[in-house]
Parts: sequence; structure tokens; C-alpha cells
Amino acid sequence: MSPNGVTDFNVMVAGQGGDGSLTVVTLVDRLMRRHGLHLYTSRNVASRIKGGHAAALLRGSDVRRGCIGDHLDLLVAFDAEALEIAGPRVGPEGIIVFDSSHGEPRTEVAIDPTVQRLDIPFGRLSVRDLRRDLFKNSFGFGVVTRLLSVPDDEAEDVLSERFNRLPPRAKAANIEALRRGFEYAEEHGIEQGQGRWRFGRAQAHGEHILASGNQGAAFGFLAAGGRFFTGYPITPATDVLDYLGPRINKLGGVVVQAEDEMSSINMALGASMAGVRAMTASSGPGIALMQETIGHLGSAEIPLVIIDAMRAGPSTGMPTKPEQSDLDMLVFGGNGDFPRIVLAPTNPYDAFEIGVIATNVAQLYQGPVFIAMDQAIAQDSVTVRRFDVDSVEVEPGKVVDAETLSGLEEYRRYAVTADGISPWATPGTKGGLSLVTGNERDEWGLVSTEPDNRVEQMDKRERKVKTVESLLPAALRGGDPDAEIGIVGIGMEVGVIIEAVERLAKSGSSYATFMPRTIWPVPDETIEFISSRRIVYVVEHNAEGQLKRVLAAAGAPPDRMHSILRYDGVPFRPADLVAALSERASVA
Amino acid sequence: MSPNGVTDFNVMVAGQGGDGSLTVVTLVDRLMRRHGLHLYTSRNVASRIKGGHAAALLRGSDVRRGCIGDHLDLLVAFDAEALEIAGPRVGPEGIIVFDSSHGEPRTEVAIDPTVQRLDIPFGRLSVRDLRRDLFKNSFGFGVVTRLLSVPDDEAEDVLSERFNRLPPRAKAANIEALRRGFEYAEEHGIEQGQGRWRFGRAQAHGEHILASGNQGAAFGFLAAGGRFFTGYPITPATDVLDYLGPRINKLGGVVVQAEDEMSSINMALGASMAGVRAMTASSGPGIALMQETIGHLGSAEIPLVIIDAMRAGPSTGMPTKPEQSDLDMLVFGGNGDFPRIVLAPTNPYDAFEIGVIATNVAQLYQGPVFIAMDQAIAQDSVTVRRFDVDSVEVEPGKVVDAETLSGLEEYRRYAVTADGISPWATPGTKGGLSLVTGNERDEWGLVSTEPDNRVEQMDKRERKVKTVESLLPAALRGGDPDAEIGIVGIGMEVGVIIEAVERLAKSGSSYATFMPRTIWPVPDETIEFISSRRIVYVVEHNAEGQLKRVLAAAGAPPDRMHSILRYDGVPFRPADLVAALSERASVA
Amino acid sequence: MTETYTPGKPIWCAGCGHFGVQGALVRALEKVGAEPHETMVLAGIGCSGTIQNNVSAYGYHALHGRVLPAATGVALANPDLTVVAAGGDGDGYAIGMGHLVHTFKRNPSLTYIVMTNETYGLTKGQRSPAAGPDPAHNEGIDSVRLGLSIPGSSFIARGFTRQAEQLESLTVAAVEHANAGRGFAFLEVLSPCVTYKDLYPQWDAAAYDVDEDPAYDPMDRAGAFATCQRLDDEDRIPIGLIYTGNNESMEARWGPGDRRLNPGGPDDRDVLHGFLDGMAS
Amino acid sequence: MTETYTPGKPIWCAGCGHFGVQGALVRALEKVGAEPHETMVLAGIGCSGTIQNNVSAYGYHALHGRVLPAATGVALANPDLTVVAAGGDGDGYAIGMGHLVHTFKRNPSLTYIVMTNETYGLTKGQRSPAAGPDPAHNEGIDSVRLGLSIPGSSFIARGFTRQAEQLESLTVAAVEHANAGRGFAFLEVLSPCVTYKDLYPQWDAAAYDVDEDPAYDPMDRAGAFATCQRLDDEDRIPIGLIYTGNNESMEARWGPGDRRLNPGGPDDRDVLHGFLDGMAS
Ligand SMILES: Cc1ncc(C[n+]2csc(CCOP(=O)(O)OP(=O)(O)O)c2C)c(N)n1
Ligand SMILES: Cc1ncc(C[n+]2csc(CCOP(=O)(O)OP(=O)(O)O)c2C)c(N)n1
Ligand code: SF4
Ligand code: SF4
Ligand SMILES: [Mg+2]
Ligand SMILES: [Mg+2]
Repeated sequence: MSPNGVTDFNVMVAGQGGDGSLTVVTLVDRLMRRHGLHLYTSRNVASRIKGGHAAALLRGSDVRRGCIGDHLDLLVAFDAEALEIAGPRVGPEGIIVFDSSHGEPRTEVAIDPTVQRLDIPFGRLSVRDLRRDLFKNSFGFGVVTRLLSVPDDEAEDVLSERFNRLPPRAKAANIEALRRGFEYAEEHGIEQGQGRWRFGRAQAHGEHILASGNQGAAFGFLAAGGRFFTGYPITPATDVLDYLGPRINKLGGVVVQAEDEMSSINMALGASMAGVRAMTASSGPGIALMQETIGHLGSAEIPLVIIDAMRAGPSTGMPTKPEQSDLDMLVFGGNGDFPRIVLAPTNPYDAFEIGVIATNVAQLYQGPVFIAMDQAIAQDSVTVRRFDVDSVEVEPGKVVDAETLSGLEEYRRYAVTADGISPWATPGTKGGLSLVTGNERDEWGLVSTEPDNRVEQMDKRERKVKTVESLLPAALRGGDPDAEIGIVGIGMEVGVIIEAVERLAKSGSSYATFMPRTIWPVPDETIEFISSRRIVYVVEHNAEGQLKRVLAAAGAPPDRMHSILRYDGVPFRPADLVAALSERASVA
Repeated sequence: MSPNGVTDFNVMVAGQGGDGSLTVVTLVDRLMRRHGLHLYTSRNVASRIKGGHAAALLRGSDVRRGCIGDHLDLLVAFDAEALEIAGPRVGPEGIIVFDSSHGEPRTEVAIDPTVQRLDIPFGRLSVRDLRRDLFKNSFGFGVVTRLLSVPDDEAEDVLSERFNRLPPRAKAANIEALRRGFEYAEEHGIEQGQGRWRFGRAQAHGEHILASGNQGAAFGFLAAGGRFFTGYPITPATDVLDYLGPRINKLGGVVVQAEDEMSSINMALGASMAGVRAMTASSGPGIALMQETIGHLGSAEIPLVIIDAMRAGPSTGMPTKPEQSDLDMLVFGGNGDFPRIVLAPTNPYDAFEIGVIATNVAQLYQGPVFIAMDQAIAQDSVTVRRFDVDSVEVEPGKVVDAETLSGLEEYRRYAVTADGISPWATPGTKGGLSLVTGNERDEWGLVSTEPDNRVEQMDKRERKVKTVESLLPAALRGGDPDAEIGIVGIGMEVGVIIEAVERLAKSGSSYATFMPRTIWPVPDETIEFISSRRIVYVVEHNAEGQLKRVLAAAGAPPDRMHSILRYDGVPFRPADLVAALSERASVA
Repeated sequence: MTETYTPGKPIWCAGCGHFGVQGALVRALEKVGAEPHETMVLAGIGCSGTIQNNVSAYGYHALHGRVLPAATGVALANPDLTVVAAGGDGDGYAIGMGHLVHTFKRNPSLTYIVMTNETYGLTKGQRSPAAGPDPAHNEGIDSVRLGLSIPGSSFIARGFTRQAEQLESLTVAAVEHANAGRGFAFLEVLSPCVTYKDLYPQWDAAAYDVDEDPAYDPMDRAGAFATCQRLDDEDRIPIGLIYTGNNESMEARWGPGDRRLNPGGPDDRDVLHGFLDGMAS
Repeated sequence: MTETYTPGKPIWCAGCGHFGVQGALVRALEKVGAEPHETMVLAGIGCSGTIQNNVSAYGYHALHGRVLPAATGVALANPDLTVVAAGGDGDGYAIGMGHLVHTFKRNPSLTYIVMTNETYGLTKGQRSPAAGPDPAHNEGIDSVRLGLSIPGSSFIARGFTRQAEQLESLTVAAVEHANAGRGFAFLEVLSPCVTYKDLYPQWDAAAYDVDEDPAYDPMDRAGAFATCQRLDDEDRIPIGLIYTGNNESMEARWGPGDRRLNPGGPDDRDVLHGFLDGMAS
């Protein structure tokens, strides 16, 4: 960071899950937003309600970033475990604020010698002076704001804003705790306005919001006319249910918490068949349970948007950890051959756009569209431009109404058309009686195994994906377009790739980057990008190189592609990728 | 066929489903078996109980064949629809015996001019003379045996044998019907012993049985110690339930018809976890429903054999038609990365062998093993060598007993071992308490998201497939091993490929054939076979070229592989493949 | 008139009970005045699951066991439709059991007709969960008592194809219950499979018509349960209107059921902007 | 002694009802003399679904909703084991509902303990199917009445973590029922989630102990149903032994339950040859 102002600042607050310690982060978050920084926030929790190591990460930066940085500048560790786990991640000249109430770590922690450590028994003092452990957070915030050279009154202002809805008594106690923080900082020689860091002047960035990918996709769905959502709670997809639950009814829509994922997707299917744009969301285990119905949507030609917020598998796996290991299932799962579309947002704004596209394209091509987000894209909150809802168009697709029907000589639900898409009358429409089935059928919807008809219907269904292909989101590109080495990655890798390649460029290594947003069908541009490089590194969060495999299956030259994989539940940091690429460059 | 004897004879009996007409086939079948012919029989029915075109096909040949031949020699058509559909398939010099009771076809049927047609109102005459339509079958058989120059007393013998368990009255009526058949043949000038065809002398072929792939796999499972089977009825997998249901209890085992496929696979999982070899079977829609549990088996390291009798998809599709369109799902379905093995028998004997291997390998590597059979392999009945049950070994795997455990210092269910396989104590064993879970876990079975542990456990699981790789069945090879053009196909394509290449070789075109029995993991030999040819045709029954895609995903050079696909629900005949290959050869 | 599909001919075996169910449904739909295009018949998979092909209405062939969630989606999406779900006892009581219980609980306004024949007709005669005890199996599931046990249920009836008139009037009552927005109308029909398990003789003997019993009170849940239980102990099967009550329906709980859930209301965009304001940075 | 895993410490919030369930189970297993290595505890997914980590027994963490089929497989495969399935009300009554009904029907000899808290604890407080009515939802599912409605059920009880002694004796009774080969022992435990839905006060007020009621007859199915219904109408919840009966268990119907289903009996090969003879060509 520059001496004049913080331009890129990474802070982590860590402790035991459920003890409220993560609220410090929301305070720092507000502070940074006031100073016009872009935020990227991420949580790292155990899959349990209370207890277990939990951490909140926050990066504030003057340019938009798509990941957490390499090192922490500031760590607030509320217990020894937090110090053990996160201490080594604090970078040179960083500061650790350690709650020493409950003793030292049991093992030696390798901490950079230039790191300063402040031991303050927040917890103990809070209990002693304020009667509740909980106040340690505001206490800690007091120290942190001093370190950030924030004037005390501004810190108090932020705190008051945050605790606006608390009873006056509790609010006052928090302010008291904050002031104890100032005092303690003072005792450690940190004067007001004289901290290690200092924010620059607030800059205008236009209208921004803080959103996650789950929220972006859910909002995009609403904006494109989605009015029926079903879900069954599962980490990390539950946010979508939580976001839409209290909102969709304001638009006349319906949210149902189903009894399981089969019910969830089949209710959505029913609503969609009845003409209402519908969506469901789940994560790996739930998406696995939906496989039969997903094929049915493809066969019976029923639109549906399906969010897969991917967590680490296999099976129950590591529910709160990010992975990109459902790609194979999304692209190849389900029995038989049927059309499907798989889109992968790269950030929350993108999730909004893709939410819109998915909803419209499902309606247009009458089939399933997946929005695949790894847990980081799904749940990390990022400052992004305000979603441009005014420019969203709601595509009607080939729905025919009674008037149009009355002008037709005949109406066949599964009419074989040049573009593969059949006109569609929804129940309730006069003149459009139809049969919908997951058996092979003739144009009228009557079950048929007649071989020629079968081929016509199969071909029709395959054809319609081509029809909408031009509407699917293009890849992001970056780096040096002429470089002979390419890098491909989706979702959470995108922010990391961009930052890593930026750094590598500075040190003279150039790479062309290609970050697909349409996974399936694999667009021509993807194959072309790969075919025109000497080497392409496919960066993925899974063990088997699923994206690479999907690309190979679609015809990308397998010998050019090399995997850079990670499957330990931890995101790459830019430095990891810089190291991995440099190492390979030295071998190559 | 040679004038001296029938060496390759294709007969079809067709009518409406459920009217019992297909019993004629079982009679001809017995006749052919008496004369030492190899049989290949196939049924072609609508997915409904009664009504709908239904046909039984029978091929008798002096060499073993893996498919029905190009043309019919004899068609017994019990109604006009049967004549319309099957008439064009009767080859030169063939004979059609048509039940003219209910009138002529409504459309013109293109029948080879050299084909002879005998119109006999079996149905009407049976009702008139014998009071029941049903007797038309024995009536028809009388005509057929005359055409085959079978002495009347032999025909009567076969019939008596077949109807042994009928009440004497009914049996007598059938014999009466048969004799009416003789008379009618006589009236049409077909004297006893003077038919168009004649069987050769019976040859000894060693001990043979007539079995389907479903039966073979089920028997292999039993032979390898399988004692727990669960199923939920679904075409074309129900046979496995039907075969094991009345048999497994004779071996002390259990069969449960579950309430759905999730229950089915999870009951089997429970039994397997308790140390009993277990299997379940289903078809595409049911296997789709099992996807979550299949990943769980892979994660939690629980052995299970899963039969997928593949029917035409997507979704409910065409339940009685063969397809190979679940391959993608079997290889890539389920959330997350986990090990799995997919085997594909090429005939019923092979299904037996693969049933044994699957049961043993599941036990050895502690994970899911699929037996993938298209409907033709699963259901067509073929004469094969008697299953060599005496040479079957039951592999114990790494199960540890109380005695062994008492000698160990510690027991960890998920111990990280060099071969990737952990020792396994089943519940009830003293000293082996363990935790089994689908969450990521440490060696003790306790839930853990610790990154290094995660990687160790993932790598361990991937590693163990390598450990058993050498036990997986090798591909069948044929044709000219040095040919620069290769043909790859599995399951029902194998018999067709062998016969087609045999013919092509006679006309001077040579091909190397490669018929994998291990689909996943893709064996090195498969990649090598493909890599060492100029062109490889991958023959498949699906629309998207799933096998080719799986091979490409595993690293086979995509540009060498070309698809020959069919997805209309109809098997290839050898002539189809000869034509397809010749056409491509002329273009290439 | 636009030509659309013509209802097909049933493909059932001669004598199959399902003919009777279809006849009652067709007549009931006419009686309640449900316009074909405002009616949707959703069916499961099984022999029973072909009924939608033969009725003049929008038809849907669900996945095995999933007809109720699909029908619930349709009913919530367009409350103006007459929604009739139908299927076999395998479809509804085996793979579909979880959904049945939850549909009773949620009480969406739609009719569900289960054609019970104690067998899986289409897959050739395996036992269904409704099949009674035998040496190798415990007693069958009684969906009527099951429905009574769910506190949210609102309409439970059982018909028998042998009693065509009663079946028709029960079907009318069911469709009327649902169309009045009163919730989930459950009608089980004893519909024998003459090919694999001809229960006509047995059911002829066992059927006991509660509609004819003046002492029977279909508003008394516990009483209904006790009667069903007693009859079962006597190897008899109650038919007729078993229970009807006044639980609020699912759509009613979701607010006015008088509009289709389509986008484009004039304020939609304002509402969306409101959501964004709440996320502002 | 071989070192195996040491039962862990519960990860539940302080005050969570699940502690009480675990305590009762541990004591009950001791009381009935179930050896740890001859006991298997299978759990669902949820906060409740971590109980197997804390009990000295073979432990299995099933997929969400699938604990009953898995436990049935175990119980059939090795009838010598004490098999205890356990899980939350989300696990058992939502995604697992179909299996619950069918397990009641099949009646395998195993114990099932459902920790009901009317919420999904682990996923942070959504409603479970047991949750009572509110303006937006119909009444909850009552698993006890549901169990009574399945003719094959054989043991139904409900405990409350506040009543530790009774809970322990109900757990003992359940495990004994199963271990005696009498079939499926269903025990629902009211086990409040203090973090998302603290029902202690409400349930303290509502619990009605049928064990204390001399007029209550747990062998009378219809009577039990009527009592449950009446109490429900009075906003009370029956606890205690609700029903016990004598349906034959699933393993009993499968023949002698005294051997593990392992291959290698001396005649196995002969039996197999017999099958082949039947297929001979
Ligand atoms: C997931 C799945 N599993 C199994 C099947 C096969 N299947 C088709 S119909 C049927 C049962 C039909 O029985 P029922 O619902 O009682 O109808 P019926 O034929 O008796 O009228 C089954 C199991 C299927 N189509 N899908
Ligand atoms: C297929 C699937 N869907 C959803 C989930 C997410 N999930 C985990 S626990 C749980 C519910 C837990 O509630 P309950 O069973 O009542 O247990 P409690 O936490 O209340 O003890 C859910 C929905 C999952 N693990 N698997
Ligand atoms: S098999 Fe049974 S249920 Fe199916 S159509 Fe025939 S009689 Fe009806
Ligand atoms: S969240 Fe609720 S159910 Fe889960 S441990 Fe805490 S109190 Fe118990
Ligand atoms: Mg049925
Ligand atoms: Mg719960």
C-alpha cells in the first residue's frame, strides 16, 4: 500500500463460529465502503452451527478485484486456533491483534518477523467490564480503527449506524466497548489518526451495490420475469431461497420450500409447464437427486433455470468449501441424450446478467439451463455496479395465445420446425390442447417408438440449442491475445487469473487468458482459443480436471491442455497461480 | 443356407402383444436346439401390456452369432400390422406364413418377389374348430415344422415337451391344432419331410445353456458370493429381480423389492457396509435417481455392484428399445470427483464373467462397479457355454477379522495406504469400531476439512482404482490387427461388428476391431489401439457419440475417431454396418 | 377450429378397472363444467398413467412418482385451471409416497385420483405397496388412514370401479372441492388389474359403503379412522366419502388466487429497484 | 487393545435437546447390554446427524433422508447387531418421508430415533415438516399418528428431552423391541433447538404423558389415534409409549435370522449348478 492511502488491504477476523466475532468485519466493511474502496468479502466456516474455526476475510482495493489477496495486512484473532491457522498468512509489516483471554497457541506458529503482534484480552476485559463476551467485537473494532488512522468520531459513527436497531442499552454498551478499544490502543501507543495505515480520499465509483453471486443470479431471474421458485435448504445454495423468500411475493410470485429436491424441481417444472418462469437451486447432492428430472425437462421440452452452487464433493463432501466438481454431472449427467445449457458467472454482476440470460434462454429454447457457481462465486460478496435492471428484456419465446391459435389450422406441441423449437400453448389457452410427456412421442405428443419419428424428434431437440447459441454469454478475455500460452478458467479462478497474469506481465511473461461463461455447449470460440495456442493451462478447483475433460470431449486438442488443479477446499491466491505458472514455464 | 441343412436361419413371429402368439417361437427354439444350432433370440415389444406390435426373433446358426441376421427366412405374421412391418424384411426365397383371419394390410407392402406367401386363417379356424384363438400358435407351428422338413412325430414330441405341465385336455387340444397345421400344409402341397428347409445332423457343442445378459450378470453375482439384492421394477432391468427373487433365498440371501430406487440402492449399501456382497439393478431413469448415492459409495468407500440395463432415453424414452446412452452418466454422473468402474459385457457369458469380476472388484477396491448393458445384451437370449461356476473365486478383499484386529496397534477405517485401499472391519467385529461418512474425513472417519488431509484422502481414493486395474476385463479384438482402420464398439455392437468385418474381409477390406469390456477407467490398451490407427470408427447406439466422447475425455486423439451412430431404437444388422463402412471407405 | 390432438383410445386390457376411472372422470369434468382447455390432467407412469391421452384436456405424463409436485406447481401457477392428477398405486404409494404425505400437508387445491390395483400393471405384476399381507409380506398401506393421519388433509374418499355411479359422484365431489379452492381432494379408486391380480371378486365381497351408513360422519376424523380400522379388522374395505374438513388451502395461504404469476405488472421495475436500493454500497 | 476412534465430543450448541437424546441412548445401550462392537448407530444429516460420532459403536453417517433404507440393509444383513437409526425431523419427515412410511410397513427389527425440533438446525433455522401452523403454513405432520395409520407398524413412542428418565426407559423399550426381533421401534423425541426455535417453554406446557394415564391402552391403535387427535385439538402433545403391537418383523418373514448372509456354505456350488441345469440348452 502507498504511504498516502490504503489501496489494497486484506483483513481477516477469525475465531469460533457462532460467537458473533465476525461482526467486526461488517464494521470494517462499512468503513471501507465509506472511503470508496471496492470490496471482496469471503467467509470460511465449518459446517456446524457453533464452534469450529470461522473466519471472515475482507479485501478493500482501489481497483476491482475478484479474489482475496495473497497476504493479510491485518489479522484479528479471537482465539489461539485462529492465530495458528491464520498467523502464517499475515504478510510483511502486517499486524496481528490477538485476543489473549484464553491463552497462547499450543504449537509454534510461523509468523513473519516483521509482523507486529498486539495482545489484548478483549474477551476477558469485556466480560469483566461490560458483563458480556460479545462486546469484544466492538472493543476490537476500536483498536482496528486506530490502526487504520480513522478518527474516533468516524469510527463511532460507523458503529452507531451498524447497531441502529439495537435497544439503546445495548447500543450504548457497544459504544462503551469501542471506547475501551481506543483506550487500549492508546496504551499501546497508537494515537488517534496515527495508525499504521490510512485511507485515501473517497472516490466516486458510480452507483454500486454489494452482492453475492447467489443474489445476482436470483435478482437476474426476477428481472427476467421469474416468478416461481422452489428450493430445499442446502449449503451454499440456501441463500437463493433466503433472498427470494421475502421478495418474490412483492412481485406476485411464489416461493415454496419443498420436502426434497425431487419435489422442488418437479414443482418448478409444473409451474413452468403452466407458463410461469420458474427456477430452483441446490448444490451437488441435491442436483444429483434432480438428474432424472433434468433429463425429463430436456426430453419433454420444459424451460427451467437451475442454480448449482457447487461445494466440495464427492457426496456430502465439505459443504462450506468451494469446488468446481459438478461440471461433469451438469454437462453429462442424466440418462439418454438431451439438450442442456450450462452457464458459469465470474462475479456477482455477471451472475445477474447470466440470471437474465438463463431465464430468457430457458423460455426461448424450452429446456433446462444451469447456472453453475462454485461456492466462492455463489457466496462471496463483492462491490459491483448496480444491476442494470432497466435494460432487461423479458423474452416471450414461442408461446402462442388463443388468438394466434385460432388462426392456425392445427397445433402440434412437438411440431418439427427448422429451428428445432416448437410453438407452445400453455394450459388454459383455448385451442392449444396438448400432450406433454417424457416418453418419445410424435408431434402431437402421443407416445411413439416409430423409428423415423424418433430420429426427427431427437434431431429437433438437438437443433434448438444451435438456435439460441448466439444468445449465450461470450467468454471474457484478457492478457496478451497473441501469447502462445493460454490460460483458461471459470468462476472463482477468473479474479485470480486476471491478477496473476497482470503481475506476470509486469515481470515480462505474457499469457492470453480466456474465461468462458458458457460451459456447454462448448462454444466455437473456446475450441479456437485452445487450438491456436501452443500450451493452454486449465485452472480448476477439482481433482480430475473436469473442465479440461469437457473441453476434450467437445473436440479441443487434449495434448495442448494442461491442468492446474486444486481440491483441498482452499481458493487459489494470485501468488499461487503466479508460482504455478512460473514453475511450469521454467520446465517447459 | 446349404441345401443339405440349415446353417443360418432367421425366423420372426409377430402379432399383437399379449395374445400369446410368441409361443410359436419357443417351439421353434426347442426344435433348433435339438438340432444343435446356436440360438440368438430377441423380442421387440411395445411398452404396454396388451396390444401393440410385438415380435419375437430367432436366429439359429451353426457358428455362434451375436445378433439377428440381415434378413428373415421365415415370417409368421399373425395380423396385417405384422405383415406391414416385417414383410419387407423377408429376404429372397423366404416364406411368409400369414394369418389371414382378419384381413389384408391397409397399405401396400414391399415384399421381395421371390418370397412365397402362405395365407392361412389360423385364428378363424382355431376358433371355429377348437373354440379358442390361442390354439393358432400350435396350428402355426404345424405349418412351420412342415416347412422345416421336420418329421411330424418329432414336431409332436417338441410340442408335448413344451406343454408338459398343461392339463391333459389343453395339451390334447394343442396337439389337435398342430395336426390341423400338418393338414393345412399338406393342402398347400407341403409334404412331410419335403419342406423348403432341412436341419443338418445335430452336432455336439459341449454343454450349453440359453441365457440373457441380465441372467448372466445375476448368476455371476451369486457365484462370486453376492447374497443381497434390491430392485425396483423397471424395464429392461426387472429380469434381474425376477431371476434372483426365487433363487437367492436358496443360498441364504435376501431380495427386497424397494419402494423406489433411492431406497433400493441405500438398502444394498447398508447390507454391503455390514459385510454382505450386494447388488442393485435398474435402467436409466432409476440410475439417474441413484446418482447421489453412487457418489456416496465412492466417497464413503462402500462396495456395490450396480446393473444398468440401458433403454432408449432421454427421460422415460422408449422403455423397450435398446440404447447405449447412459454411458456419460455412468462415467461422469454424480457430484464431485470419485472413483468408479464401468464394465460392459458383450454377450451373456461375458455378463456372467463380468458379474463375477464386478462383485469381486467392488469388494477389493471398496467402491461402486457398474455393469452396463444395452437392452439387447440385457434381454436377448443366446446359447452360450455353461457358466463355469467351478472356477469362480470369491475374493475376500481387505476385510479384517477380530483376530487380526487384536494383533494391530490401531485400526483406522480410512487409513492412507500405498495401494489406496484401507483395511475394513465390518460391524460386529470386535476391535474394529469405525465411522463411515460421506463427508470428507480423516483416517479415523471423523469429519475433517483440513486441507492436507483432504488431499491425502482424495488421492488415496483415486489411487485404489489403479490397484485393481489389472483385474478388469480386457477388450476383445478381431479382424486384421495390422489394419490401419479400426472399429470400436461395445455391447450389442460387438456381434454385429464381428459379422460385418468377417464379410468385409471376404471382399478384401480389412479392419482391426476392438471391443472394450472395461469402459472406465479407460484402459491404456484402448488409447493405444486408437492412437495406432489412421481412422477409428466408433459404433454406438446413441445420438451424441457418448463412447467416443468418453474416450476423448480420457485422452484418445479426437481427430482419428469417427462416429457411426444409430438412435432410432433399432439394432444394427451386419449388412447395415457393412454398408456404413463401405460408404465411408469410398469417401475416405 | 384449430386441430389439436384427438384423445386416443385406451390401451388397457379388456376389463381393466382403469376404464371405469376414466369414464367417471370424463363425466365428472363435464358435470362440473370444466372446459377442456381450462383443465389439465397429469398422470404418473404405469398402465394408469396413460389416462391423460384419452381425456379432452391439457395432458401431462409425469415422471414415475412425481405427479403431485408437478400438479402442485401447475395449480399454484394458474389457480384458474381444473387440475387433476392421476396415477397408479405403485406410482403414488411407492416412489411417490413422500410427495403424497406432503401434498396432504400442504393442501393445494387439486384433485388426485389413485387407481389402486395392488399391483404394478405396466411392469407385469409385481406387488404394489397397497397389496395385503401374505406369508412373505406385512400388511399393505392404507392410503385412506394415512390421509386421515395428516392433520392438514381436507378431502379423502374411496371409490370402486364396480360402483360406477358412486364413483362418478365422488369424482364430482373431489373436483368441486379442489375447484372451490378448498384444498387437496384425494380419491382412491379400487380399480382391478384383470391381467395380473383380478380382485373383483374379493373387493365385491369386501366393499363397505360408508355413504349408505347414516351413522357415519365424514367430518369426524378420529371416528373415520376408527371405522376404517374396524372394517379392516373384519376384512372389509370402506368406500365412499371418508372425510372432509376445512383446512385452508395452499394457494389461499399464498394470497389472492386470482391471477397468473406473470411478469410485467406496471410496478415490477419499481419493486426491483427497491430491492437494489437495499443492497446499495 | 486395538486403538480405534474415540467417541468425540458433541458439537451442539449448549442447551441443545440433542444432548439429552444422546444421553438416553448411551444409557439405554448399556442397560440392554449391547456391546459397542455389536451395535451400529446410523445417523441422518443435520445437527442431529452427528450423534454417531459420540457413541461407542460402529457409526455411519447416511445421506440426507436415507438413514432408514441403509439401516434396513444392515439389519437384514446381520440380524445379530443392535441397529439404531437416528436423525432429525427434517431428515426423517421431509426428504426421508417415503422411506419412513415404508419402514413402518416392512417392519424390520431396528430402532429409529427422530430428534424433532420443528426446524432445520444445521442449515440455520428453516421450518421442518413437523412445524405447526402459522399464517403462511398448514399444520405440521404428526409422525405418531402417521405411524398409527400404517397397518404394519409395531412400536410407536414419543419422548421429550425434558423428561430424561422416561426418555431413557422409552429408548430401552424401543431397543428391546427391535432386539427381540419384534420389528421397527419408532421413537420420536421432542428435542428443542435452542438456537433457532426454542420450544422448551411451549413443549413443557403441552406435553401430556400417556404413560401416567391409567385409562390409556397402548395396544389399541384406534384408541391411540383418537387420544392423539383429541390432545392435538387441545394443543397438547402426547408423550410416552403410544402404541405397541405384534406384526411380524421383516427378518422373521425372511426366515431364520440367525446367520450372516455370507457365501461359502458347503452346498452353494451345488445350488448354483442346479440353477444352471434349469437353463440348460
Ligand atoms: C424411476 C422409475 N422407476 C421405475 C419405472 C418403471 N415403472 C413404470 S410403471 C411402474 C409401476 C406402475 O404401477 P402402478 O403405478 O401401480 O400403475 P398400474 O400399471 O398398476 O396402473 C414402474 C415401476 C419408471 N418408469 N421410472
Ligand atoms: C440431498 C441433500 N439436501 C439437502 C442437504 C442439506 N441439509 C443438511 S442438514 C439438513 C436439514 C437438517 O434438519 P434436521 O434433519 O431437522 O436436523 P437438525 O439439524 O434439526 O438436527 C439439510 C436440509 C443435504 N445434506 N443433502
Ligand atoms: S395389465 Fe392390469 S392394470 Fe394394466 S391395462 Fe391390463 S388389466 Fe389394466
Ligand atoms: S442449531 Fe439447534 S439443533 Fe443445531 S446444535 Fe444448535 S441448538 Fe441444536
Ligand atoms: Mg397399480
Ligand atoms: Mg430438525
